[in-house]
Amino acid sequence: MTAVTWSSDEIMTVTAARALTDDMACFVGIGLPSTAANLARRTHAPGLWLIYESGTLGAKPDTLPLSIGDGILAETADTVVSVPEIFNYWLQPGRIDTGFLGAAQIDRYANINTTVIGDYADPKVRLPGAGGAPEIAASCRDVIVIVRQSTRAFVESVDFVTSVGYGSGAGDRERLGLRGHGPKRVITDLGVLEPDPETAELTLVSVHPGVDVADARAATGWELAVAPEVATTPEPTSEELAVLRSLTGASPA
Amino acid sequence: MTAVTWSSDEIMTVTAARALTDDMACFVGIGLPSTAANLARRTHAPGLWLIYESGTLGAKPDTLPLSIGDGILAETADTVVSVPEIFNYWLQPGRIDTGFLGAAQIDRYANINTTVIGDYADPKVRLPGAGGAPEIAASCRDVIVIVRQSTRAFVESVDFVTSVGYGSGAGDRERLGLRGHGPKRVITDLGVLEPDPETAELTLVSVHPGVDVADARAATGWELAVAPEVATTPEPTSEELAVLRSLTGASPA
Amino acid sequence: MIVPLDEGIRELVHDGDTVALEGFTHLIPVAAGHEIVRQGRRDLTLVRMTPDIVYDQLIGAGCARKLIFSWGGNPGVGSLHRFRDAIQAGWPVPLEIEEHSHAGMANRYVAGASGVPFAVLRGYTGTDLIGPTATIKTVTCPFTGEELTAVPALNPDVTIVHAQRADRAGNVQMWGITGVQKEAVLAAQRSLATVEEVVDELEPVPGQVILPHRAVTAVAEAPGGSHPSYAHGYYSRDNDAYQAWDAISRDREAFTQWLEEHVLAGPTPAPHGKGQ
Amino acid sequence: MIVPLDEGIRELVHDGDTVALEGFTHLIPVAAGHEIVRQGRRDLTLVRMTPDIVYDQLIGAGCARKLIFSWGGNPGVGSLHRFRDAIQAGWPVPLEIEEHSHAGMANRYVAGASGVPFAVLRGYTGTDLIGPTATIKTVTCPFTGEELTAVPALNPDVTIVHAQRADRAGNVQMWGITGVQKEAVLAAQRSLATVEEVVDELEPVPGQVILPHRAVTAVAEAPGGSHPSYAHGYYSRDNDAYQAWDAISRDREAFTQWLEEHVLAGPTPAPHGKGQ
Repeated sequence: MTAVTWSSDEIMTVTAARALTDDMACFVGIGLPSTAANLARRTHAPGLWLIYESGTLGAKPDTLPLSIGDGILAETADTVVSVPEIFNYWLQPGRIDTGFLGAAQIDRYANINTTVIGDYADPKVRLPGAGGAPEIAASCRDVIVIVRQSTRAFVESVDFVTSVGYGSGAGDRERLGLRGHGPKRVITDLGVLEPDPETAELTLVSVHPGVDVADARAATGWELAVAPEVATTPEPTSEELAVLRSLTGASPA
Repeated sequence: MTAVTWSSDEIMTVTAARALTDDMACFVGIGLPSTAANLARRTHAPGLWLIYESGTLGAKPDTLPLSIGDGILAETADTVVSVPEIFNYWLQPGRIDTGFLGAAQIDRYANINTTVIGDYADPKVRLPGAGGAPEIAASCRDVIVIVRQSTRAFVESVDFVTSVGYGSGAGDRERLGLRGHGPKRVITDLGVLEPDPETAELTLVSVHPGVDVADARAATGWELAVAPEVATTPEPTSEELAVLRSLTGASPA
Repeated sequence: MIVPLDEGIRELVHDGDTVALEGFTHLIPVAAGHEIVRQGRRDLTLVRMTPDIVYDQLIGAGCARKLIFSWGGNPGVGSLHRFRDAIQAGWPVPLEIEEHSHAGMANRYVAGASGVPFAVLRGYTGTDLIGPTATIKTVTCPFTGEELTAVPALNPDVTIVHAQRADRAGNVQMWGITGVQKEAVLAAQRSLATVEEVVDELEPVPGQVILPHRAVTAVAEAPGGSHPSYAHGYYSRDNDAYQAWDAISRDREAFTQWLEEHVLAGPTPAPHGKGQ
Repeated sequence: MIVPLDEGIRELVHDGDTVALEGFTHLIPVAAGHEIVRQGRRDLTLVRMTPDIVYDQLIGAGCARKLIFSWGGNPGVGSLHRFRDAIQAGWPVPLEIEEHSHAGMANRYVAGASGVPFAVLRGYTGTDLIGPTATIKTVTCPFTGEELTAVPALNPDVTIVHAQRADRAGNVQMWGITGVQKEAVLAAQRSLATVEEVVDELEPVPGQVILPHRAVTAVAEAPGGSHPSYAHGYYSRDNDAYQAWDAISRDREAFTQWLEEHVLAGPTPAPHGKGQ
């Protein structure tokens, strides 16, 4: 370990932030994606262009918004447009580089469920539902998913496909006519998964410092594919942690 | 005759203005329709709500705009919206009571041509074209047409149907699925025509003072239907003329 | 045009109506929702992209028989427990749902506002929403042959929105995040706008959306009427109230008691004056 | 991002391109149109709802082989004589036309901006536009069975608009009547905004439309760049110039001489400073 200590949520967020670059337009969901995107904007990617589905284009919040419709987003945006315009004029035509999504369940092809646990008609747990996710997953050039890894979330088969990842495998997105490339990375509190270039199956490519591949396998509800060489995620820098903690108001771990 | 004198254009404009009431929303074309609508707003219909296709809702110009996109319209409007919004959110759903149109040619069923004289592919005279007229004619609850009467304009058959009046007669609008009622009045420099309630054929119902029915027949390129009782259009009042002349900058006739 | 809130609800919202109370985090018409609860409306089909805690309250109070929506949650907090209880256990009455994505709902309002029966979008493809939701179909482009998604127009019987201001003629002015409110109002047969204040003259504000008086059936003054949501320029979001709702709403009895005290006992006085 | 006008035109507009210079009476990109004439572009498909005198000039100068439009006239004055001459007599080159209504054109841009291949509207029914214009078809609502009109998306290679201001990052700000410019820019592969001035900071203005820098390929400062059209807050419409155009444009020789003197001889200096 190092002198700097951090939580598994913190390295997840920092790793997600690092996936964003200065020239990107990013469609941000609330919660972990918003934290990561705002961290990136405050560190290595000041030009990162944040879009929230409430209609704010180029929002530059100085505090973390608690919802996708916070006043701070409107006040700091380049412009605020209507909700139909965000979806029709900005998301749908493929103008957004990266869509950031969370998940309640995810399967090996990065299909996401945020709708129900159990049967749709007679659910065990009714979740909030789709929101903007199906079209974010379909139309952004790339998608990044942030989700805590556990066998409850990483399931053999999602109970409901709210947002399509790679369907039942390579080639499905093209068959469905989806125009974005799909999830290019799933970032968890244990490591990072990427779709196999051949099969599109999520493959563990990196584990966070202190995490074993076995831990990741144990937290996955299917036989987890693992890259021949599993990297160790670079640790958060003290600067990243300082900015992150100033955003979240968290005290050092 | 009376002490007050006026031109045939002036009585045409005043008669058109009188067709508008205080509670109406009116989609205004430029030229004679705009003059008439603004005259109505300055006299008996101060609440008349003027819409111009440039996107101004509730414009209250203090001078006559020279085009449908004049700055004075934006400055005085309740709000300015985009051109797609004017057509999709305001005209198309049938929110507008009255559409005001001009014409280069008109036939006995009030079909209007503003596109070409002669053959479309090899025109004798190429006119400006449709603009907003086809959908104004289709979707406003009622339509009023203002056009100077002559055999060049009032033709047996228009060279091109730019905007549908009653098609080939009663029932055609319903067959076509047009939702507005169609032209309820054609106001000319000679008199007023209205569709026959049975056949929808334009019928002379009123002539302006000093005009004979024979003059109207002579200025019509088809066998003009004439109402059993032809009224005489009430003369412009001196107040109407004063306001009209202050709008147009014209000196008394 | 300008009416008391209770009169506006009485005249515009009837049992069995399809009712949209729109608002996207900002400007949620909470006071109007509470008045619907107080007047005991039943069998409503409620419509909203983002039903949040006021919809949880309407559902828990038994006003709704159906919900048309795209995301039902307590933003930043979690799930809606009354909504869950109605769907999972039929309490207090069963709740039918018609579930879309945001893009689909937004386009349904746009079609409704535009007087056409459907909208075309790229959406839903490959998702499981297509099965249970009958209002998602396909349409073929007559020019390219490409297959796209079609959703039907939404035309509520009545749409209710909250805005910052109206003038005495009934022109309504809102700014900040204005979501899908313009489309929801224009799509409706009737509409009610509650406002923070009625003023003589609407001073123009950058980013404003104006709903002209011809698009609005009635306006009711309801200062603080979107609390615990916020009204840009008037008051901030009461995040604590959203947090507190989680505990209240988890339990039927706690909810019933809260409803008695905070809604059925009568309108709450405005919690905030002007000036944020 | 911020480039000289001649460089912007050189890099963005190529022979054979489909080019939209939009503007609805207000903010017509005249300076950009003249630069296209000076650079001698040929075989352009010009697109605009309301082609007015700058399109008459482009057509008369032989830049266009096709025009897609809904109303071609000199607003408040009459017809466009160069446009007529091209259609009626093929001078200086034949002009193909694709003719729509305003509603159709507006929806074609909306579809283009939205990334879908067609738009649905109630339009054209019973008119003779349907015969000669191949880009008007029908589509059946998959929910109601109703037949509606379909028009294909417009996606120009390049759209050019004129606006009041831009900041140095290329965010463009316009206000007043903003027509279909947002949709035309978003529908295009590339876009150029000419502006009255480039400023450090865009002060918000009521009624403003912002084209974010990501929607704009290049910005060129062109003060007075929409003269004889107007720029709300900067200068008024030069109605005399529109009147005068009628006589100039009626005659091929008078037109050719005008073009030599007023366009080909080089950019005109800005006719107006700020402050209307």
